[in-house]
Amino acid sequence: MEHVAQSLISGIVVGSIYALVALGFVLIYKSTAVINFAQGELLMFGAYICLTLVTVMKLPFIVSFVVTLLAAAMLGFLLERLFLRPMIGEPIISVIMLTIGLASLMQGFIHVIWGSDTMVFPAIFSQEPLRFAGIAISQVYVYSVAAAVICLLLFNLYFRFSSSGIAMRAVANDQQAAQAMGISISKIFAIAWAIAAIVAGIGGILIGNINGVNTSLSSFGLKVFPAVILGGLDSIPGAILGGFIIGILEALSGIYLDPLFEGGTKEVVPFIVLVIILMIKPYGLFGTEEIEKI
Amino acid sequence: MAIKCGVYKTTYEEDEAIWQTRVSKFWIGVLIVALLAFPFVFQGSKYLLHIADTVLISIIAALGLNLLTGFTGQISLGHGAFIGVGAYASGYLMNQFGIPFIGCLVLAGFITAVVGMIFGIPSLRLKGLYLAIATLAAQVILEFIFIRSRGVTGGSQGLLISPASIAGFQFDSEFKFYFLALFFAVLAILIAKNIVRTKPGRAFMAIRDRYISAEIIGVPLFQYKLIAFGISSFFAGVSGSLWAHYIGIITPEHFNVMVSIQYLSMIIIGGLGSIYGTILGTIFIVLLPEILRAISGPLSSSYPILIDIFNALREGIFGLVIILFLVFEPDGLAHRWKMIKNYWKLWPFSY
Amino acid sequence: MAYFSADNGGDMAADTFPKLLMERALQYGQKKTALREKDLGIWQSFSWQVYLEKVKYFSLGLVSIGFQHGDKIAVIGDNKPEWIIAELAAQSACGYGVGIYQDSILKEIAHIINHSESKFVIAEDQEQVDKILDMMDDLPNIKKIIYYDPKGMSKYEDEILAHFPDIMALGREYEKDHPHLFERNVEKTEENDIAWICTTSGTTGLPKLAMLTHKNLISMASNLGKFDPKYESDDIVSFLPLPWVGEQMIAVASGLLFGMTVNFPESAESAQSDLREIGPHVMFSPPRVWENLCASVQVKVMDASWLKRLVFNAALPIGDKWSDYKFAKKQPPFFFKIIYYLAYYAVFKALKDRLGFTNIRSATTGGAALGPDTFKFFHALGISLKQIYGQTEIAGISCVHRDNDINPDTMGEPIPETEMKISETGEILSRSPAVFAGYYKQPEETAKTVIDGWLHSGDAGYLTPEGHIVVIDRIKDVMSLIDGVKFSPQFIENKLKFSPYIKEAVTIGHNRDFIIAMISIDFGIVGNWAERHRINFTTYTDLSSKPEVIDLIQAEAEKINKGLPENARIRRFVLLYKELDADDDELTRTGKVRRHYVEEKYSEIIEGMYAGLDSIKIDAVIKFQDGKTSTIHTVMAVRKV
Amino acid sequence: MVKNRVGDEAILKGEEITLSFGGISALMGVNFSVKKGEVFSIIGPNGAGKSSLYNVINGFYHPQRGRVIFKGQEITHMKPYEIARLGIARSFQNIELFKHMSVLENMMLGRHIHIKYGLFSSMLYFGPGRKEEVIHRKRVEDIIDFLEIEHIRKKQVGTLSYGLQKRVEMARALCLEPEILLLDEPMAGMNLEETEDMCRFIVDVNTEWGMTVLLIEHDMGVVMDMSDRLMVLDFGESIAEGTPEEVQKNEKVATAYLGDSDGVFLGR
Repeated sequence: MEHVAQSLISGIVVGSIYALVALGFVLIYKSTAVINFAQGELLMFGAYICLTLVTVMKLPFIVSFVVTLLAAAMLGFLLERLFLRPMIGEPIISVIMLTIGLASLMQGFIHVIWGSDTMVFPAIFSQEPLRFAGIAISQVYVYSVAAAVICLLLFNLYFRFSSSGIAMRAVANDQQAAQAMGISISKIFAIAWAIAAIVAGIGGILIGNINGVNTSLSSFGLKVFPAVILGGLDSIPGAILGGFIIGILEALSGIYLDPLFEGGTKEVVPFIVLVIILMIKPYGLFGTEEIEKI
Repeated sequence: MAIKCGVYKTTYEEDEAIWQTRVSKFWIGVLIVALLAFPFVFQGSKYLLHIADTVLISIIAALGLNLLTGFTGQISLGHGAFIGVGAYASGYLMNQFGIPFIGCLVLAGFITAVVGMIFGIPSLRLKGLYLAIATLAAQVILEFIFIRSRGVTGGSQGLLISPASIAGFQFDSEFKFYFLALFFAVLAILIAKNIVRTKPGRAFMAIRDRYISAEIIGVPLFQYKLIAFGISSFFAGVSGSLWAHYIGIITPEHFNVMVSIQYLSMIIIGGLGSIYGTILGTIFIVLLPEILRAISGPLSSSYPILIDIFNALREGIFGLVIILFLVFEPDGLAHRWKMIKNYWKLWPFSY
Repeated sequence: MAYFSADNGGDMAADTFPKLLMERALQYGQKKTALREKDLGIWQSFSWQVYLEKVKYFSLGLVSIGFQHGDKIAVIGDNKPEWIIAELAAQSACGYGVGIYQDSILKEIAHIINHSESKFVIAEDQEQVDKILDMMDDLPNIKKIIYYDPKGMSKYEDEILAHFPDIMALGREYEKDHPHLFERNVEKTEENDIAWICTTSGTTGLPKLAMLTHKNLISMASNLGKFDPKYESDDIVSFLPLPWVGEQMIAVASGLLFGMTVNFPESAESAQSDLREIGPHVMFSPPRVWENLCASVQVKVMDASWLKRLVFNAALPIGDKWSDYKFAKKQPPFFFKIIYYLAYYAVFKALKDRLGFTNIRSATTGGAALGPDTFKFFHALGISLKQIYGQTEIAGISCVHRDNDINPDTMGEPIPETEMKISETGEILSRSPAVFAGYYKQPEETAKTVIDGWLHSGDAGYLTPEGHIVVIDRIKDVMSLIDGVKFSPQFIENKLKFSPYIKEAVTIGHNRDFIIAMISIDFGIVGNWAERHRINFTTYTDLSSKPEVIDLIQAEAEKINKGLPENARIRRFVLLYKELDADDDELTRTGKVRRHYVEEKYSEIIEGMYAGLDSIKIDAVIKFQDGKTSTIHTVMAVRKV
Repeated sequence: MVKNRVGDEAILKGEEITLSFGGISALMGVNFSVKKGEVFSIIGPNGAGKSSLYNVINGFYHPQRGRVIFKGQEITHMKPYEIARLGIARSFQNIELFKHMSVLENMMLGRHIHIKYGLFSSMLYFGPGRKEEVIHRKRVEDIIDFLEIEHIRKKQVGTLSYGLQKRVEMARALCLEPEILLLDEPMAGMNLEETEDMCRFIVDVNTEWGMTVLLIEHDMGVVMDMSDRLMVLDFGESIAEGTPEEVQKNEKVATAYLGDSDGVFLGR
């Protein structure tokens, strides 16, 4: 039983990181209608930058954290300006392909700079586990979930109250109307990419603290798909919920299904669930249905 | 502007012909002769022949993907896995039941078509990106099956498959296999071309461009989407079968998501909705890593420590090339070729 | 038959069109295509055998509904096989007929039908049938109106209407009771019978009907063929109005005589691209067609990318020089030949293909004089364009350029069996077997035109020492300024019209101090130019009054003036507020300017220009096609050149 | 005019059709009946539900209440492609052509329901496939000839002028050889000459081919001239149905359009 609870907890932790990455993903989709296959690479980038700042530059973690976020924002900004902007008006599939190309480019780039070995963060959080109702939880888990939840709350507030957040929601709802209101679409696009890179970066730092940093981190990019589809591609709360659900689902399948299938079901179960959900609700749990008009 | 002065059609058959002028027929003839001569000229180079074989086998699968994605507008991220289904099916049928190669090939096509159609069912309700992700799910699920169902696929150890043979003749070298692959590639090209210029092809494009009006003029959407998935997967299955018998041993990594992505890049770089572009795109994507290897090869042999870096660089450059292509040639090589042709066709005018 | 081309077997006795048709059908049968029509998207072909059968049954059908020897038909409609089938069918029944321009005004149509006493009208479609039905009260002779495009006709129940194939079906029935009637009828046709009537513009405004015999037309085609050979393997595209004598010369007479394949385009809109599909070997067109082609090339080059423009502009002078060598009958130096062939393969060959002239061997122009610059242009492309001179009254031709003797300033030399001389008054006279049988029911007009067998052309001209005819202008059109300087307005106008921006020009100056020009711009091309230069405009009138446009034309006029004698240059011009239009009687149906009418109509403007005004205010009434009118108020600027 | 053009039986009937989107009513209990062979117009101000009615007839929208009956068969809940096969074709207010295809390809798509060969002969392009392509091409060419669009048959639809696109759209609908043709503002945005051509085509389709025509059109002159009968829709309700003369005299119609800013609604 304790084993189950442990797994569930780590599922929630991973789920919170999925939720973060999914948030960035949905943000980009909502405001620019682009599916970003490089979301995992953005996460990996954040993890490596932060790691380098902490281990090589010997900066305090908090400082590294902030600098990483700045760097991630810059990167998101740059990617949008350099690569995505020229693709406006091209077919969806070309834009998807472009983000796949970006993923490949970043993979190669990161690989060249940092190599392929796994690196670990120095112990930043206390190794002493916390105990709740008899279940030991490592502190880094608690901080991760807390950080993730704080981020999600912050971004929620940002969208609700800040002017650029509101503008972003307006663009997501109706580009033309937003433009007519004097909102600069290209600025919103850039902000969306910057935020997406920031949240992915945070996710990367958190997961890096838990699992160490290597190039397989980019697989988180793939995992985000079941999460966002589950929630509905254009729903931020949906994405967050979807992230948690997928995290927990993975944990559960690890416990109950792996023994039956010689392991590895974690990878596939979320996708099976995804297909089932889509067959029942084609626009996910919270996605908006397009009304067809002629 | 129509083809050429002095070309007039007296029947509808002539008007619908693929090659309309004697000049274009002549060049097709030259091309066929060149393709047949190729392996004799480069008989000494197993490497070149291997690349040629890879291109020919890949063209078949890429055509299938373009029929589905480029012509029907249904994005698929699971094509690599469908190729795998064909490869495993063909290998299994031959190993277990001793079915002759041609039988395996055709059956592999049909089995893959059925699998493809099953995964195409969500297309009834899903559109655009949602569908794309559903096909990604197909990729992940099938990959899982490849690894886990060891009894059929040999799992990650791989499956040994005997070479293709027809009436006792073994296609067991790059040289011999070339002709087999060429035959099927040409057949696939002709079939694909015929499909797109007749009833089903028109229905596909109608669904891609405006599915609502397509349905209102009498095209049953679901039926045709399924047909598109079926045909596309059939092509993938045949390609997979050829690949399996060519390479001799297949493992799940041969059919992972990267393969799906490679096939997508072939049709995008070649030109969505263009048979001709599919061929160009396939050649390009197959050759690109080879060229990068040719460049990095000598360097890495002088600096062995850097091998790892060069590998990573290759991956990065692959991504960069795709990006540059999409930004500067978004309509693909076929479009560029058409522009060049038009330039001369209209010369010295511009319209 | 002396006038028979040797190529086609000199001893054959076919001296009328129906006999020629039978002979060709015997000769080629099903093996060779006689007519080709683009219909329903493809070129539907008829062999000579089928052609003959169609003519036969339509002819018998006509007879069965009352067509008698000497009866006439009137044909009005687009160029389609039925048009010439009807023509030959009437001839085969020992009758003849007249073609009517589709865009003729109703009064003209009624006049032609009544004056020719046509019993049957062959009308293409609903549009033409409606015209005739509307005038039925004024057309007492008509027995039947036969249409060949049935679209929209099912709701008509008038007994007088019949569908073309139904008449042919009647003919088939009629043959059962009257076997060999057709052959006997054809046997009865004689070379001096009237074959067809071509209309020519008359002085009173109503057209005159010129009667041409079989002998006229066949001898003309045969003699022209001696200078400008045609072969049975040749294709021609019939897209010019068949009532015009030129189209009768080539599409009907030469087609039958030489066994060429005649191709009919699908519709007027697609004529240009259909012509390109066929790629004819022989083409005869009025200057307007060649000028339009030339202008379209210039426009398209203007819109092409800079590299294409550069290459074209580099090649053109080489081509012009090549033409100069050719006109001067000099061998170009070897080195220049190489340069020309480079230019040819780089540009001209492609241009020929784009225009549809890849196969062209015989290219001729006639009906009016073609500007030397246009001439040069086509020779630069390697198209040996030749001038034909003649009148309807001499079956269209009396002289032509010979292949190695082309001089754009002359009309060439008389074809075989043709004599030409200059009268004491300077008028060009000609005599040949092709001189017509007279105007229908107008003997006094005939007597004025043909005197002692000599056809009086009404053109002023002279003979060069080489024996070429040079036409100055219509006798009544040659003008002199008040100081006695003679000038030909047509010459100046042709120069002006070579500019792609200028559609039509009228020059005036007879008994005046200097020459002025009224110019109408080409709306399409100038509009295009204006768009590219970001000049806003609404209507033709508005565009014509833009200072930038006037500047543009002024530059063109200045260029042209440099090529004119010092004392006969254009001194002033205005841009007209409307295009000259045949519907307003300003042009003839073949597109020639009706000078006197125009001079009268625009007298206010002309006087204003001579009075030295800087601008002239206009309040004019414009009539639209649908009969509505509107008044135009505009101010036209007068420019000095 | 050909006698007995209009039959007595109703070929298409609507009974109490009610349609709403998220609480907004587009159609409220609309009844109508179209006789075989007639030209039946539907008029009314923008937003009156005219196009929605078309969408219901061809199965794109399914009404919440009411029935659509075509030749005695209820088609209310059929799919659009099934209804197309039964013999109802339409054109759209906003052109719905396949812009990247040629006029010919668009029209061949209109033949889709009539082309019968299977996938196999399509792949190899031989035998029945090849023969049928030619047969249907011929049919398409007849319609091209009928609508006088020969010169654009191989042009990409997207490059054509608005008026020509409208004509091509009608051509594509005719390719279905429907029994009923629904035309949605076929003359919108056309100049005088194009409008006259289009009127002529509609009259010919109706008289020569005996096709029943439903017409939505704002040009009252055209509507009053061409229609055998018409129906007036106002805010989703049918307020009048009858011959042009009857409708012009109808008081309800007069009231509904009294405030009409055009003022010319019923004037010729």
